[in-house]
Amino acid sequence: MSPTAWMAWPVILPLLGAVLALLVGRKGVRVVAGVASVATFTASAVLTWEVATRGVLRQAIGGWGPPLGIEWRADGLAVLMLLTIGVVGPLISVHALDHLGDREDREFLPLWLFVWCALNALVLSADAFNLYVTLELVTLASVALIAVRRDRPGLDAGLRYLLFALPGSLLYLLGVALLYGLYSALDLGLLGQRITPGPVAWVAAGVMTLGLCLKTPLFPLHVWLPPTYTGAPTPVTALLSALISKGSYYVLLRLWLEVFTPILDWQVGQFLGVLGAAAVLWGSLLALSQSQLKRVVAYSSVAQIGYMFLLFPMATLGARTGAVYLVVSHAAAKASMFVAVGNIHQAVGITELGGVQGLAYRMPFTFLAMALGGISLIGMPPSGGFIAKWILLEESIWTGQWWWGLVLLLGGLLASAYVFRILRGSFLPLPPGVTVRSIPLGNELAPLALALIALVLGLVPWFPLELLAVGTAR
Amino acid sequence: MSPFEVAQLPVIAALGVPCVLLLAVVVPGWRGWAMRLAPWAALPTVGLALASGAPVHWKSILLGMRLYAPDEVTRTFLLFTGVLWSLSGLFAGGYLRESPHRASFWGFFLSTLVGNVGAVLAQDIASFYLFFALMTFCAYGLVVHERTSEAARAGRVYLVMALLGEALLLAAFFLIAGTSIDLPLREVPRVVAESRHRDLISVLVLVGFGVKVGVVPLHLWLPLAHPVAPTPASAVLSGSIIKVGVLGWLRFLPLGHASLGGVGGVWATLGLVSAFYGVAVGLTQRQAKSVLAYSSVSQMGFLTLAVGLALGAPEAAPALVVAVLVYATHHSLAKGLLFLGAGVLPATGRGGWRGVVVLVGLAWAALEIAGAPLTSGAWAKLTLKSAESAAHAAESLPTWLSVAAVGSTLIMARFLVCIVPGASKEGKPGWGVLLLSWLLLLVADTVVFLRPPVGAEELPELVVAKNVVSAAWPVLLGVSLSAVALASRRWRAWRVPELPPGDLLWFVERLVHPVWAFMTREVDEEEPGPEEETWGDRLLGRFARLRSTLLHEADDGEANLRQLSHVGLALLLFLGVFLYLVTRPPG
Amino acid sequence: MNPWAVYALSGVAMFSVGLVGLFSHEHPVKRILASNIAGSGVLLVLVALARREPTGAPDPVPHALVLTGIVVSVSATALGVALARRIARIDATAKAESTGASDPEAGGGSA
Amino acid sequence: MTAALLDACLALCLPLLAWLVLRTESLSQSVVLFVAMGLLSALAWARLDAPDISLVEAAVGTGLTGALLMHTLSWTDERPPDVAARARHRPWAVVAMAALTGMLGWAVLSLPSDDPGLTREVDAHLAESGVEHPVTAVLLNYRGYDTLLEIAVLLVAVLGARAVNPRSERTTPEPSRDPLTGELFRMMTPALLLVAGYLVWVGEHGPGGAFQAGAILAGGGVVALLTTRLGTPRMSSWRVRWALLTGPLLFIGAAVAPLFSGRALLEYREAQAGTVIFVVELALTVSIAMVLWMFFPGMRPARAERSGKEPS
Amino acid sequence: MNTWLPLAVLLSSLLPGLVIFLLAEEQRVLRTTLNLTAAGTKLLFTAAMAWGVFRGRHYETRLPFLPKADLVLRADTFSLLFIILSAVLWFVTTIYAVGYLEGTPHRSRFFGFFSLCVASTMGIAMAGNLVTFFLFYEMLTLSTYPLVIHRGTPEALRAGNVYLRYTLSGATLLLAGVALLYTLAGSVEFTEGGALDGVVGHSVELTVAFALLIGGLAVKAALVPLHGWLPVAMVAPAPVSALLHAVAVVKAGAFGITRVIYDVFGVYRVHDLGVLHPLAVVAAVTILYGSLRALQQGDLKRRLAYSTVSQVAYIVVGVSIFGTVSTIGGLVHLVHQGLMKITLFFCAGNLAEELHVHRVAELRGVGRRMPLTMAAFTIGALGMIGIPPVAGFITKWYLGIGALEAREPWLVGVLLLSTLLNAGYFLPILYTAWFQAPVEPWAPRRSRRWEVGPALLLPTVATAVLSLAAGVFAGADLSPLGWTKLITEREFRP
Repeated sequence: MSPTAWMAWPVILPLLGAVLALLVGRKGVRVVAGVASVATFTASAVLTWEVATRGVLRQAIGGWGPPLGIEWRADGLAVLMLLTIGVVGPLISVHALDHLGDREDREFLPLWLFVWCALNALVLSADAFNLYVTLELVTLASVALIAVRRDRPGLDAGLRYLLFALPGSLLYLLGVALLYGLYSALDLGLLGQRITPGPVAWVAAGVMTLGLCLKTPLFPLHVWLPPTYTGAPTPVTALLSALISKGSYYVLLRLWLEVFTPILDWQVGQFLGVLGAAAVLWGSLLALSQSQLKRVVAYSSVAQIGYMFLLFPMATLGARTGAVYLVVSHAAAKASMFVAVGNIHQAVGITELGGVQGLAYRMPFTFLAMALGGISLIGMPPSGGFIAKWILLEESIWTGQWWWGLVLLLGGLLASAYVFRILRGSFLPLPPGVTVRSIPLGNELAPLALALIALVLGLVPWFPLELLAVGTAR
Repeated sequence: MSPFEVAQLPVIAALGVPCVLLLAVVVPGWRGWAMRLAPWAALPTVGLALASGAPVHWKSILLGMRLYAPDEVTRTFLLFTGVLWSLSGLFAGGYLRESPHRASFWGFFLSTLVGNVGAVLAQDIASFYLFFALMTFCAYGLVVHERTSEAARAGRVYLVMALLGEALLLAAFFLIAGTSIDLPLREVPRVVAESRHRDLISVLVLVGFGVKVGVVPLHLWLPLAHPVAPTPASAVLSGSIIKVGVLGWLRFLPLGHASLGGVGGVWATLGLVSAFYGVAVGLTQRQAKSVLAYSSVSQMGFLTLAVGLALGAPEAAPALVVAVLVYATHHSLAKGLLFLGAGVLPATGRGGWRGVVVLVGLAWAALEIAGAPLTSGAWAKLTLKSAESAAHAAESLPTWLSVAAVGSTLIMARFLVCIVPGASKEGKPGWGVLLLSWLLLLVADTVVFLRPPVGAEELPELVVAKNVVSAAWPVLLGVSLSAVALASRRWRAWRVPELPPGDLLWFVERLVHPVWAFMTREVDEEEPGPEEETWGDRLLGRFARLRSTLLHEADDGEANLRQLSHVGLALLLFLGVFLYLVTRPPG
Repeated sequence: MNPWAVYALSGVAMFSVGLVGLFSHEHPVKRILASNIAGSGVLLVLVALARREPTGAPDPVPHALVLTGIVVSVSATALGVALARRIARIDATAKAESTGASDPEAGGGSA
Repeated sequence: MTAALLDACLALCLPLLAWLVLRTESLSQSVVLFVAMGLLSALAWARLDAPDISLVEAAVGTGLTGALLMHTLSWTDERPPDVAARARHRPWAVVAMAALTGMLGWAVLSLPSDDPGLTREVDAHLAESGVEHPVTAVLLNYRGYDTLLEIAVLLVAVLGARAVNPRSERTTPEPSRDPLTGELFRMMTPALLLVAGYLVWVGEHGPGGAFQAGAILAGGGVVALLTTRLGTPRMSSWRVRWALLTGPLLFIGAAVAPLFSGRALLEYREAQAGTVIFVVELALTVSIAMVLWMFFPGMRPARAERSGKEPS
Repeated sequence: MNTWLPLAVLLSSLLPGLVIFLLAEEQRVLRTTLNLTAAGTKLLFTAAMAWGVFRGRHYETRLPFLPKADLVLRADTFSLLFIILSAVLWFVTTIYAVGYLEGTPHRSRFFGFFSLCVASTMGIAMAGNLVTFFLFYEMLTLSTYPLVIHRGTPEALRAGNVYLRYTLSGATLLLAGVALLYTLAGSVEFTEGGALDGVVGHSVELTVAFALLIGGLAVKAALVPLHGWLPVAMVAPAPVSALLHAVAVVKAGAFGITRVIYDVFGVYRVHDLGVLHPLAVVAAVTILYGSLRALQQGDLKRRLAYSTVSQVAYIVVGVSIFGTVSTIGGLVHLVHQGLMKITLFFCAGNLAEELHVHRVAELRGVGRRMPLTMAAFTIGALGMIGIPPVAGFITKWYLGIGALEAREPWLVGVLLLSTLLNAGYFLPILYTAWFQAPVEPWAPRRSRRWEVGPALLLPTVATAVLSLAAGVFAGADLSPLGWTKLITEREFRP
């Protein structure tokens, strides 16, 4: 098989896995899902190796050239996202198997495989409409996942998420329609070459950015995130915060850096930057004021997403590297935090902050996972978060927009406030009358593995950074 | 340089023996025999004084420790220090047989001895400061030995003044040392003479060591410390510890290298004032030991006078230095005799042959201090007068000295009046060792007078009639005056007002105490009191209130943001602002 | 104006109505309807673009996109409706239990 | 002239109708209006020479969705409309709509008016695509990958809808006592199957295809559900699963095959392109029919006496 | 040989730390042996490295990290000064901690974080560039926080809060400074005489960067406005306050300031920027403020804490005076203060552990009951006051002379005043301990020979002897003073 062929497997394998899992019915779901996961991960790894050695790979699906057919492009950024999804996703699903009942398993696994297929397709695709379809697939699968437990909060969360995500997608689709109308091309590369400032391009850019900001979600439009994350079962929340919300951010990043660059000038970037900064402050403030563990971590997601939007005012290669590195380390760190919260909920049954008391002795691995995850969220050195914060900080000073640096530093302080507010409790003795149900080791090791990824990202950053550099030669 | 040549052995022994004994006393196991050997700790110093050692230079100790230089000053000081310490040690052996804190006394006794001997031997600034500090702090242990409240107060005053003195000395040493870290003492006078801060250094050295010597405004601790300290301790304190101050002057002042007229003049007058002030206040004292203390203050006044003159007239400096050495030796041994005598008399009692011997000895020592002809006192005063005349000081100086001599006689008489009637007829058991050590000191005093390590050429002068007369009339006048005073006192018509020891101290204490109380105001509170409202805590309080209101605002903000219509509005605004910014011409 | 612009404008209008409707009604079914309307609005714009050239066959690509769009919006609507129905069922049974009516079987309850 | 009048009137009615759907208070009324709007939009597609779309819109967009909504209405109770809130919002809503239409309209109107788009490229490669009808060519060959993902979307939707509906809810339908519907269904079924078959076949070279046929079949299925003892297809029976999943499996197989012979994903050989597309389309029709049919949860549980209100 | 040794020194406390985390609470013997062997191996490695550096060999481990900044661990003479101090004191404190925490819960967690903390101190010492320094600087905060709140009581948590608030805002300042410098100068490797030769002009940015760096480091070095956390953190158990707040944490700040002044900016450039003098003034104010506040503290450990605040400022003052002699004074005080202060904290720990005595007023006559502990305390106290022969005198001597050499006579006044203040708050303690009779007789000794557990007493005496030896044998080559002279000779020639 030719190297470009390897680009197909990361998408096809999970799809095939999902379909077979549905087909096999009650008994063999776990086996099929396991095999599919391993296969997909190896496919992603091989593709990463191909891209790392050969550089950017492109494949025209169905053999048709860009204007007519859809084209796949795998550059450093895409492949790094593939790896992140391939590593963080399965770890969360391993945790989900023990966390959810066995009935839910039969529905969780196929849906997760669909999400995996959609995310891989989204990351690789370079076609505007195809991105719409992948976004929709991700959204619908997430809605189904959120409501998998059929309990009232889950259903509410699912419906709210659907009714907020749909307008986002429709706005995006309208943008695609306008672009097609003017340039009669759907491939991002072609669009990037043909784009010229004009009412159609501006409105299309505006509408698409708005749609994706609603789905990511950015600050003023973030209101659906906390209730949805709290209502959904914890492993699904982990998937949502770590990977699914990154999908729409990834599309926005591609659009801004490859398509709309000529028509978007300094002010618009600052506008998104200001909203990002507001998100950081607002998210951190609210995280501080919450009493429920899951809501604190949810609002911290709002804040972390704010950091990612600091990329747009700077829009340099360095800023892109920093933002993407933040995406990757945030995925690992946030997933470990949510999974750890799930463990606590399962073991102690308390959702308030008090649930953490005595954690350090009862469940040392979960505590360590939350600690390492928290440290990465704050951006303290031995963590991936620090590397991202460092690169963004340097970039902000280099481009002379030092105020984004201030936002980063202040955000770090606020983050440390709410992270240590959680961790502090774990040193207190166990509250009286609380019995700790023992949870399977697999459950405890999953968050630790995720947290260790965040740590390794902090200690050995040169490999991902080199990978990110592939394909930016343009 | 091999660790040590044979010639250096005595120097090492002089310091080493007391150190070893000190360690032995500290370790409970060896405490027994160590305390028995302790009195002989100072013998190696006497041996070193008589024989001669070789300079020692240990580069790796402290900042390059240098010990022993074969000059007059060191030899003289070693002699009288060694003699006084060993005999006081012997005396203490008997004196303290039954007192409870013997171990701690011997510990502090030996460590002060090490400090004293070390200070004399030290040949570089850092080592000198080391031994000087060691002596000062361990002498504190001797002063508060009795553990009474007066002892505590005396100790506190002594320590505070000593610390202030040492701070000034430290500043002086910094100025002297300059860039060369370990400067041998030999070059110090020359360096000081040539340095930019010559006058500042001289003043600092004069005042710094002045605290130890007891020059008038700085003497406040002396009359407090002597009465409370055990007798051998006060003997050593007055005899040799005070003399280290003088040693400091001789080592660090640019005597003979530069002439500081102004400073010298002031210091000389201060010396004279001390002489008279000591006598005046001494006469008002009731306790024998405080009288002796004030007598020391006045005697030291003479030395201060000599040093002041030496500063003023560099050409006369060598003669004055010799005079100072002679006077110091005389005063150390004579004052030792008086102090130990004050301790021996109650033990042996006034009656019997023992009483007579002690009384005669005390009278002889008193005469020596008063400067009676043919005594070491006369010899010391003679060398002083001849040196001062060489320094062509003010003509009226010799007369002043004679008047001061009268004062000395008066204060000696005062001492005898205090000590003799007080003692009981028959003494107390265990007087043997005390009497032996006192007699040995008497013998040593006369031997040193006859075979002086320095200033021997003045001896023949003593016999010259003119000098005998000039030495005799002040003593006679003093004796007659005291006889008259004694007689008049019998009719109780006239009582001498009693000044508390440490005279000016009560005034200084009024000043210092409130400041100290303010600075340590919260120490005594039982629990750490309300967390003191530092500006930091107020800030934190305000910060916490701000934080909670901010969080509530955020919650409300989030609640109304969550309303659907507001989200719709946000969408519309987002698009509107985006389009406005995009369509606006850049810049 | 030529016909396609009229339809495109009406598509845009439908989209606006749908979008604003989506954010001004609380009832889930109403909001699902609004999202459907917005969806068909966008699709109308797309199809109108295909017909800009008066003669000859219209541009097939937007047609294919619209076809996919319709299928996607139908699946979204179906999922939304299913969720809304389920929530309504739970509320109905909860209300029934709270008013004392014995409704043993209906209590689906959360698994 | 009349065509322009028709277009103008249609273009005006659609947004108005939409606004009406959302403004009416009662749900059932809005659903009915929604169905009407769907039909009108089908007419609009026809006017814009998009027969495929109008067919799908009519069958799926309006028919099935309308039925689904009607069905759901019977379950959800009328939530008391808070008229006050609605009143307060209305002026703002109108302003917002106007602003939004203005902004988007400004962009739409500045699009070039006679842009052929990709018509020429599609016609140029039509020969190699193995089908004559350009829309089917785009749908299943040029942008076949979109359709593959779209099938995944359908599967996810049905999985989500079924998962949310617990088995205990599904009821065993008892035959409706009304003879008319029974007879109607028995007459209609053969015609239905014929039309569906024709549509799949005609897709090769005319408007039609898997989606339209699937929708028709699903319509039949729903009628069967409402009228006869035929219960809703349950995922637990293997027959339903196989019917549902053969389409996607075949499509994936067809997509992956070229990979092993050095060609890109979904790159059929020119020769067999036509046949492959037809086979895949056939299987997809069955799957789509199953999916659309399974969206229906079946009758309301007869036994549960709903408190008070009889189903309207 | 010379590439893996620095890493070995670092890992010799990092790995055991991680292993100890996994040990169960009951495996006391295994944990203690692991601890001690780790401390022993570290001492060996440090000695080997010191010998190598003494011979002039060059040690450096370079790992790829960020595009413009590698992870560099380099052992030069100056870093070795801090490493030797930490290695020795860690060995001693481990013994002390094992004894002190006998029977208390969560010891595996304690010793785990304890080893991590020392590992980060080693990292700080050996950091070859600013980013590595910052990395370990932050790890130090992370590993010390759990130790401060080890007891889990509400006060401990409140102390932890204050500690975090200070250190994290300090770290933010430091990060800003480091980032600013990196954008100005490309990469900032610690090089003798300053690493900013490439940067011409930018004096405003450089001053801002300097202010940020020093602001960040001043928090850990507890300079006046930012010292609030130190007295509050005294609520931690004795070994924590001994090693961390007297040696590791506080010295990291001072060490950092020295690195910034000498190896990042270079003394000449800092002097030209004119920022050296304000720093000296702040340090001088800290010296006096620390001593004044110490006078008012009734609690023994809080008094020692404020004394630490003032003593560390000596280092900063020594380093920020433009001259070799004062630099020597500042650097040697890094070691001397460590030795003396750890002795004092050990004594405080012994008193608290054996007689449950916390306030100075309760110390009446304790000299009789615990003579060896109080003897050690006396040596430490005299050293703090600066009385020869204890080590403190050497520092004061060099600082005094250095101040005069650099024409800053006001500093001599500060030194003397602080000497008197030190005497003011240490001598009363000695007086009450030795010369006052206890109100009611002390509890009798538990074991005949030891006044307090041997594991507690021997380290105390050992550090006391060390601080005495550092003073007495200051002239020797291998003494701290000798090593500091070597440093100034090789690295800090202004």
